[in-house]
Amino acid sequence: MSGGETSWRTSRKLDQWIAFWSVPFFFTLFGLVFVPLSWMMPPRSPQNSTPHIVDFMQSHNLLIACVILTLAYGLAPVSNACYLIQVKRMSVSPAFRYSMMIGAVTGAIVGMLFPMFCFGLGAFRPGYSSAVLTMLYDFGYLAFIGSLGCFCVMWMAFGLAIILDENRILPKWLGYYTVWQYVTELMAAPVWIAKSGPFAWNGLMTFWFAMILYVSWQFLVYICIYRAIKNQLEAELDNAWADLRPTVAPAKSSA
Amino acid sequence: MTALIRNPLTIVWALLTTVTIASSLIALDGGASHHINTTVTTAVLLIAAVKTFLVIWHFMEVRRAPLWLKATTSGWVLALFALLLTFYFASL
Amino acid sequence: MNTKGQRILLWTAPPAVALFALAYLVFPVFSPPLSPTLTPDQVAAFFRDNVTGILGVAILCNLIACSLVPLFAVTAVQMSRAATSSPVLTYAYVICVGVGTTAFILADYCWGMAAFRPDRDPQLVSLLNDMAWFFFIAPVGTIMVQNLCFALSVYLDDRPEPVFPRWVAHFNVATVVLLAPSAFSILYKTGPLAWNGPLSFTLRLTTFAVYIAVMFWALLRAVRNQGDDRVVLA
Amino acid sequence: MTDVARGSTPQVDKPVRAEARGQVPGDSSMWFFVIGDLLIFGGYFVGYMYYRGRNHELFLAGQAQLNLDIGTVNTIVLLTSSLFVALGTAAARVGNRAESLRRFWMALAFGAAFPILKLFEWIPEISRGLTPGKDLFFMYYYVMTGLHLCHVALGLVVICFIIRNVKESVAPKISFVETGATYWHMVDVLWLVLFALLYLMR
Repeated sequence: MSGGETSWRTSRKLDQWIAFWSVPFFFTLFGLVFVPLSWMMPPRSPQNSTPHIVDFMQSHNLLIACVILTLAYGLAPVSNACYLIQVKRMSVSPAFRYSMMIGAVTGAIVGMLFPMFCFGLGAFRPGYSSAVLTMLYDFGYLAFIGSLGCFCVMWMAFGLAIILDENRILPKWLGYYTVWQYVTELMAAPVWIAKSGPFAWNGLMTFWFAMILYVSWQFLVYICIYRAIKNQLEAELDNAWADLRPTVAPAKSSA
Repeated sequence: MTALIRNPLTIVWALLTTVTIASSLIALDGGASHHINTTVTTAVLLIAAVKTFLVIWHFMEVRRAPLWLKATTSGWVLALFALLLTFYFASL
Repeated sequence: MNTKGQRILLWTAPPAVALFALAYLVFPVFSPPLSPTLTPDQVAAFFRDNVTGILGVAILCNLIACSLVPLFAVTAVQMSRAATSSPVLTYAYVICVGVGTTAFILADYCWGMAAFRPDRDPQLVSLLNDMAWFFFIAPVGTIMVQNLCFALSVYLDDRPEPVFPRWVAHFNVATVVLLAPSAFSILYKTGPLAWNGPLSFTLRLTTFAVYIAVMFWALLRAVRNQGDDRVVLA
Repeated sequence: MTDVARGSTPQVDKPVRAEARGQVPGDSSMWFFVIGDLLIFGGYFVGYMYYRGRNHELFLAGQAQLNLDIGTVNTIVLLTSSLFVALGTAAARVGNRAESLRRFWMALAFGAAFPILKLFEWIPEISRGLTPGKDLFFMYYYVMTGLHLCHVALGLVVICFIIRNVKESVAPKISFVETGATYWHMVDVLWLVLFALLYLMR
């Protein structure tokens, strides 16, 4: 399993490994729910005809996707927490961690739960008029792909923290790679204007380029965090003091 | 001040500026009526390629950089403008 | 380090719970819980007949929506005292609390919106009511992960005398199992899993109420024997 | 990315003169950023050319509305600013701090002129109703030049940091100055291509 040691169950970093290995599970589930199960992604065109939209919005799979996501979307904060603990080890002010944390909270709602429910609501009740269903369709896609600000602040804070960090917890080039995520968010802004062509929410410039950069970034960050957890010395762990002096417990402050 | 003028960088700059003005003039009279004009486009794109190469080579001091950096940057310039021209002519 | 601050925050929980109970009892939509099988016209009629009741509770819930956050904050602080290798569980816990509370507020907004102009097109009132129920009942994902993180921090606590007794962790895992079914309220309009059914509605709300009471008591005990050691969370 | 830094060269003991053959100017992870940015913008440029190929008339009509004069002046302004950055770096490298400072102030002045000219170009166009939503050409025009303007803004901040570094520390950190200069030249390179694609080609 993880960590390579035979006794991962007794590893001192068990909480980090559990949080770490929940991330691929969550992203694979995320991918399965969005692509093969409900065909929400790759995004359908904003130019679709109303009958096509109504037919898509009424499909039962959207409801199943909704259920799986409402059960599993709590893991997104766990994946964000994995980034936060590495930023905590960096020689940067806690302000970076807190802005990432707030970005994560906002992003989880406006970027994931709300759009998911827009699609779920469409499929929940057959009686809605096509106008309502088209509104939900637009709202769902625009919230998924058009939610920019919360992720801007997250990637900016994460990228800057990595670049400014002297402990070199994560490699510097990853910091610059994270800053590009910020650039792709800027690039996604036109989805709120264009309804077709390369700048629509399913367009080459706004969606596909950003997706290529995001997926590759996600793998690289994931590998770097694996190395960061692995290379962390046992003495540096928060529970290192626990076995040294069982009686008095001066927890290390790290304001 | 004279040191400035005889500095090789300034010569490169002067070349870049004149070429910029030249390409603007080409675009102006060649395509004033704003319809497809392949000669203007190829000329302008090639000039842009040369300008990009000059800036990378001299200003970014890639001239003195290790081989891999020279290869990457000039490779980018060549590949980009080759792609641009192929897409342009493919669409005519 | 005196724990007066934490104790004050903790004691804001009982009045908050009382207000939530009051809102629950007075809310017309909950007595009995609206059935998902109602047609848009019936829903619109219901909202027209109970505007004052719904708006009153919507405003009250809007005010007290985050009143339990201090309790969760103290939980996060006590969790950070547990000797785990990193604060990853505490950070995940805090983000989950943020997301869960926002979902509740969105539900309150939708009910308020539906009652604000009940003479709207019935389809829109019905849509707002559906959305409110979705945001109120369905998103258990964050509460489940929140409780799992808490349970993990208790299980993995290397302290000589752990911050929380282990039964609190077992209790949290139990709540996760009890809350899970209400996520399926999206799939059904009738039967136990529908949003007005016993599993999704009654079980979920009672579990949550019991969860708050037990956590309140466990936190009081943890804060009392916190003694003088400092907090790691910073 | 050819340059996955296995920990960039420590800035402390870097030889002062970058002329040593095979010496990467500035911090190597900055070169990772520059090359990556060039690749990303390269993708955007090729995307632009592809979509232009599908509708030449629309793009040509859009181009007719652009102000070529300000575009050309802006290109020359950016080139001049790039020149002064290069000269400033050369002066800093030989330790002539006063001269280097003067050149970087000139670079900042010319650099700051670019966004101002850009506003003089955009505001009349927008007031004439040429907004991003008008058609695909103007969407490309505003998004690409807008994204480039963000890079210019960041570049101006970087130049201010260089000026502070040269002014305050007795021995300015050469690799920092070079890193900033590399970034600014990249912004200039991107504009050169953008200028050709958006204003000049027919």
